[in-house]
Amino acid sequence: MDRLTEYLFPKQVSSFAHDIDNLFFFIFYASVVLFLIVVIGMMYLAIKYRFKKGDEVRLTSSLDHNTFLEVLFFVIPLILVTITFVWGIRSYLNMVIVPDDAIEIKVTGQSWFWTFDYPEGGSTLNELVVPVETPIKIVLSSTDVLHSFYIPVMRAKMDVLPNRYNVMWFDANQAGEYEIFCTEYCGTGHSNMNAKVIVMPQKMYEVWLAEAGSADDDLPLEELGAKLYSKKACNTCHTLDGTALVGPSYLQTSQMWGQERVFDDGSSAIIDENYVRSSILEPQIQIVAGYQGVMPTYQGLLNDRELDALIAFLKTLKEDSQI
Amino acid sequence: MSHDKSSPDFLYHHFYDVNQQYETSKLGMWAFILTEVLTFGGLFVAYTIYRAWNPEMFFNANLLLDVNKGLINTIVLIASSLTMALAIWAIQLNKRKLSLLMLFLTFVCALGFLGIKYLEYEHKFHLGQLPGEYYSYMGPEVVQEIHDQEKINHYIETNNIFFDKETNRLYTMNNPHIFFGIYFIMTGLHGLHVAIGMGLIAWLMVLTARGKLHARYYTHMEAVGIFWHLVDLIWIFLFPLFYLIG
Amino acid sequence: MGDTNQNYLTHPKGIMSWLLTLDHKRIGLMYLFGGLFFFFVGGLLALGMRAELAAPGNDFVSNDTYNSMYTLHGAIMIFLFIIPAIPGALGNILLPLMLGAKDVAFPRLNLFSFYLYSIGAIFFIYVLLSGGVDTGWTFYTPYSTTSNTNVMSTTMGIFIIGFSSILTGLNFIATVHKMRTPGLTWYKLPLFVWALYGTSLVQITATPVIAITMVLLMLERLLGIGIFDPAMGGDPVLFQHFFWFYSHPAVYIMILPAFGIISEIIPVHSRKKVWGYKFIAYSTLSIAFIGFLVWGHHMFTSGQSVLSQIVFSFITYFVGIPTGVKIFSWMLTMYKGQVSFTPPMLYALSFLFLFTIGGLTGIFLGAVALDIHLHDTYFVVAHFHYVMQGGTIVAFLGGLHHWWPKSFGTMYNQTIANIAAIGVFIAFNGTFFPQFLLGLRGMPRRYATYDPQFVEVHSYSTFWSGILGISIFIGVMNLLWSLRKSNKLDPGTNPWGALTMEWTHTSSPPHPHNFEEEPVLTHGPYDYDKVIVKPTFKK
Amino acid sequence: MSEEHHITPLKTYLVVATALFFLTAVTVWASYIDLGSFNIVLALLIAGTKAGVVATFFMHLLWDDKKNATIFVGSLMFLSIFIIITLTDTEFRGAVNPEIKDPINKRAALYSTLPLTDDHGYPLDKENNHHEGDKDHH
Ligand code: HEA
Ligand code: HEA
Ligand code: HEC
Ligand code: CUA
Ligand SMILES: [Cu+2]
Repeated sequence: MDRLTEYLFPKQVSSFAHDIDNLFFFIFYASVVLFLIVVIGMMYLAIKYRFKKGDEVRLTSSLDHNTFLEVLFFVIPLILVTITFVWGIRSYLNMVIVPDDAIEIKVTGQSWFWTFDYPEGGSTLNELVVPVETPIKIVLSSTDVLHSFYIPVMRAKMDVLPNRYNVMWFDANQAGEYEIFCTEYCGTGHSNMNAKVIVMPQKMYEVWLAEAGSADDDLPLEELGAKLYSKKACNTCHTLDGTALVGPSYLQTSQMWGQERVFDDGSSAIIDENYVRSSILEPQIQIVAGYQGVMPTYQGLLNDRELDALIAFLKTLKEDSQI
Repeated sequence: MSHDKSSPDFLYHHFYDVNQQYETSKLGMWAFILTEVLTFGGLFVAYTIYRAWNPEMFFNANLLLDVNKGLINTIVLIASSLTMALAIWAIQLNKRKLSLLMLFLTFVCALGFLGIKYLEYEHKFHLGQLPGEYYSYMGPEVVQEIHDQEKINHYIETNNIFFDKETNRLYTMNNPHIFFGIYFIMTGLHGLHVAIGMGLIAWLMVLTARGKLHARYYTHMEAVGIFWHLVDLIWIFLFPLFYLIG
Repeated sequence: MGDTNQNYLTHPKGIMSWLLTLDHKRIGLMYLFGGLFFFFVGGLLALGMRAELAAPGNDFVSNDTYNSMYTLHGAIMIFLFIIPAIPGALGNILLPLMLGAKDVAFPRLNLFSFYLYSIGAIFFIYVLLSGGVDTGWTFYTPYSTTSNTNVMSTTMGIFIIGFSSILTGLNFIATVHKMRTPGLTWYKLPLFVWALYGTSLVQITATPVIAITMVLLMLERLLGIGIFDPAMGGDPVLFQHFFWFYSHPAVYIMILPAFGIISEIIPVHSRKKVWGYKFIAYSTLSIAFIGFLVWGHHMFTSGQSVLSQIVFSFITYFVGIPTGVKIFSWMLTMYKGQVSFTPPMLYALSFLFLFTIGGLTGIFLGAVALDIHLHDTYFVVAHFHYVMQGGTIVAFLGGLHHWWPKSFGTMYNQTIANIAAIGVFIAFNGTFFPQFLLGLRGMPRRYATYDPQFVEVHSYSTFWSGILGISIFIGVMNLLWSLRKSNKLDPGTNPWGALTMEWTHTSSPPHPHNFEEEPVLTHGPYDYDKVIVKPTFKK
Repeated sequence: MSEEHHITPLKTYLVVATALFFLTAVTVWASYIDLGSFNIVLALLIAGTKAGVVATFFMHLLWDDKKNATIFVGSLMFLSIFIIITLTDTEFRGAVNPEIKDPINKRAALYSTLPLTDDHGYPLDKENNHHEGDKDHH
């Protein structure tokens, strides 16, 4: 990768990224030439034929066409766009035709986090783990509104539709941790709906698959909770510093521990372990007054230990323990 | 400018002569027809695509429409188109009374059309064959009407309809509410045009009765006529597309 | 030129004579001020957004406020300013004058259009004051069918403004066809008229589809008819087809009048016959037509069929060719002319510069493989600001400066105008050029908060957007300031020595009925090789 | 002014109306015979003919300025552009990746209270009634 590519683009991690950047540079250089013709031509003509002080207002030339030039206006762009078209379509077909041996991972978008389901049965939240140098087929769908799954380093993007599948694929050629963004507007948390793709060497990936998250087993509960707080996307809706986003701040929840929480139907409950647990598993049942019932259920996405960890973490929050 | 020489009172000041004014209005009217075609066009696109996706559902849902009412309406509308054309023909020959009569007949036909439409809608509302989430229709009346098991079986076989013994009802196809959604929007928008057309025709009747329209100046009638024929023209497509899916 | 005291501005008098006027020039002025007002509102929202984007977090407004701001910014700029403003303001004022007609074909309809526009605008103001709407100006389902913000009022507003736009288009088509003064044949029309004609064709063909789309969207919310909403069995991609079937051609509603303005400004201020008249005229029509075949290039990541992707990508490039012909023709018009660096000409030159960048980046986006990376990133944001703000708005400002003495009979301070023009040019590039970089690096659009890696470029862009706002403000204020009485020009003034009929056949500001005598065609609109009219600045 | 607008003879109108009634009868009749997919083609052909007749005679396009006919034909052309290009998407989705061809649930959530049927309206297994993807709506 030369300097300019590095400056303009994120890393090239997928097998087709290089080709796409080259397509960019082809159009780029052609455009620069066309642009310079227009701008330099314009400057030159404007200055050369400028109306100077003291000039006489006179009749000007009646020249208004030149067949040779006019033909050029058509032919040169035509040639350029033909090349662009052929190149663009070739690259594109490369991007849509999924290799047969690809590993299939199911991605579900939901306001405002991503769930990844692996063929072997595991599932992760906001963290896509893939092996390096293996084609990965991503099958996308959404549970609510449109999202769009975008991995800049892979130059890959696909809209995530409710009630429909969409497909994309990539083949990562460099291990590392990269950004995933949501690029279709999906509501308040749209700009926080990001995730990570972790590309691992084959060996590590196998180990990871085998353990599938059990590495956290020996963390103390509060620390695990703190980790889950961002890993399970609680942070897209709940802050730790008292400001309300889509959901109430945890700081507030923890400070109200043991006190009454009023719901939008006028009923109320005491904030305690059970309340928090049911808030996470069945959020639609009691909706805190002043908020909307948009919190998704985490039924099946958290095991018991993880639930306990989150509750334990929540209890540790105090005014001065801001993260 | 010198438009004060001997210009008739119906000539607007910014035109040179009556012919320019007439031709301009007509061109404007046709441009308007183009926008009408494309407005309905959007709905035709929706129709085409959903029909291509769910041919069976469209077929089955179509059976719930009343062909006879559709047919009568087609005839009524064609008749009204004829009377509208004749109204213009009459005014061109300066037969004001005849023209007025023809306009009146057109108006009556339009009213008849809407009346029949009302009966049709009424029936559908009653059954719950409504668009979108209000759709609550649980099966065609056939069940009540046909007690002959063999006939029911035949109906089921030919129409791909499933009969639930427990509830004694027939259930149709996937998403019929979309069919009814499109049906109601298209016929509703068309009905709205008929209603607007009636208003315009009433206005023409007033103008004609007052002697404002005559052989030398009947632009309004010509323009409304074009509009009215468009209404007919759209129905010509709606009728087979909704009622006669065969 | 006859009775110099009678002009359309002062005759007849009284507020009612304005509100009920059938005079196309007055209606044009009302559009102009309505449009400028909404430009101002949209611009303030933009500056607010830029302020929020100066730093990565939620420092200035919350996510929800930001989302409302960009939606209203986009919707107001597009539906209340740029689509109605140029045809509605400059088009209305100039079209009959350029045709030698006394008015547009249907003056009453014209006033009615303006009132429809105003009613639509009221809906928008209501939305603005009642907490906003957050779907983006594209209203993609199913978000727009479930969002609990003010989607209904906004779509209703757009629906009504759509009708206003249709009626204006229809009126202009009839006017161009039937109201030309005797002897004014198609090839003697000023190119601005050709451009308006092309625009009007697009307006009447495309706009009905947005109207019906908005109706379907409202019905989707009210009844759940299930055409667009997947929860009801509908297809969200179909909504996108409907939306873009209008909104892609709509970008040509925005740009064609600008092309027309540039085709007027450059020959006049270069005092030179326009290069390739017929090519420019026909390229307008072919752009208008091809524009109807490419809408799917906004849906390259939506999951439409591969066949559509290829077809749309293919046709997209072909818009570039007639556009290129225009660009080169404008450039060559200056050849062997006498180019004066007046404010309109500065705007026209910066148009050439900026629009070429904007248009060429459109070609990047038209390449499917590349658009998959760039779609919904700031690259797209930069592209469309280059064509809309750098193209249309800059041309519009140029046109305003060009026809200001005609419309109001006053001359602004040209030095200040030149400074503002240069300011707009520099600050515009400062604001939006960096956004190409952001997009290439993967910064998604419609983000209230963003990854800290983008902060430098964002804050740079914010800085320049402030200067841009100030420059535009100075430019517009300079114009408004010129309206003082003491600035009156002699009604016979032709400050640029232009040859089109609105300059040579009537006074500035024009007579209430446009021409005191029936205009007689003596020369073509660009006959600078046959006729000399000396620029005059009489007070 | 040349105020002579064309006045269509009464006979023309009557003939045209008769033709329209006749064609209506033909469409209805044709819909009762099974021609497979040709039914729709036939129906549209007849409707097209009727529309053509209305436009040329009732709407006076035949005698009008040809511009008006051009506008009308133009409107149909733009409409067919809209339909045809949209169909290149909807008809060919899934040609490369079959997953994207059909919706996941063919039925809207609205019907979750009604028994589920398959494509053809036959009941699905009673046990499967709580189909995973069927989201609760409203
Ligand atoms: C005034 C408005 C305007 C204009 C004129 C254009 C003009 C063009 N636009 Fe743009 N566009 C928008 C407004 C406009 N656009 C908006 C608002 C959006 C975003 C909407 C949203 O999502 O919110 C958008 C988005 C957009 C996209 C979708 C991007 C995405 O979301 O992923 C694409 C993709 O193809 C595109 C392409 C083009 C092309 C090819 C042109 C062409 O017409 C440009 C033609 C001009 C030139 C090419 C330059 C001059 C020519 C030469 C110098 C000759 C040489 C030329 C060649 C060799 C080709 N535009
Ligand atoms: C004509 C169209 C137009 C114009 C002119 C502008 C002008 C500007 N836009 Fe706009 N923009 C859009 C159309 C336009 N925009 C659209 C369609 C979108 C997409 C929305 C969406 O995603 O849904 C968008 C989105 C958009 C974004 C992306 C938001 C996001 O995706 O998160 C940004 C960010 O920088 C931005 C910035 C700006 C800025 C800084 C200006 C500046 O140039 C503004 C400067 C102007 C002023 C400050 C006003 C000055 C005017 C006066 C002073 C007039 C005075 C008059 C009187 C006193 C009567 N715009
Ligand atoms: C999509 C946004 C969203 C996400 C993601 C989210 N929540 Fe919530 N949460 C809300 C909203 C909105 C409320 C308030 C309404 C309600 O009670 O349902 C809420 C309420 C709560 C409450 C009750 C708080 C109180 O003060 O009464 C708890 C506890 C909670 N969430 C925990 C979590 C945990 C733990 C996670 C992550 C594992 C999480 N939430 C993820 C939106 C979200
Ligand atoms: Cu999900 Cu934006
Ligand atoms: Cu486009």
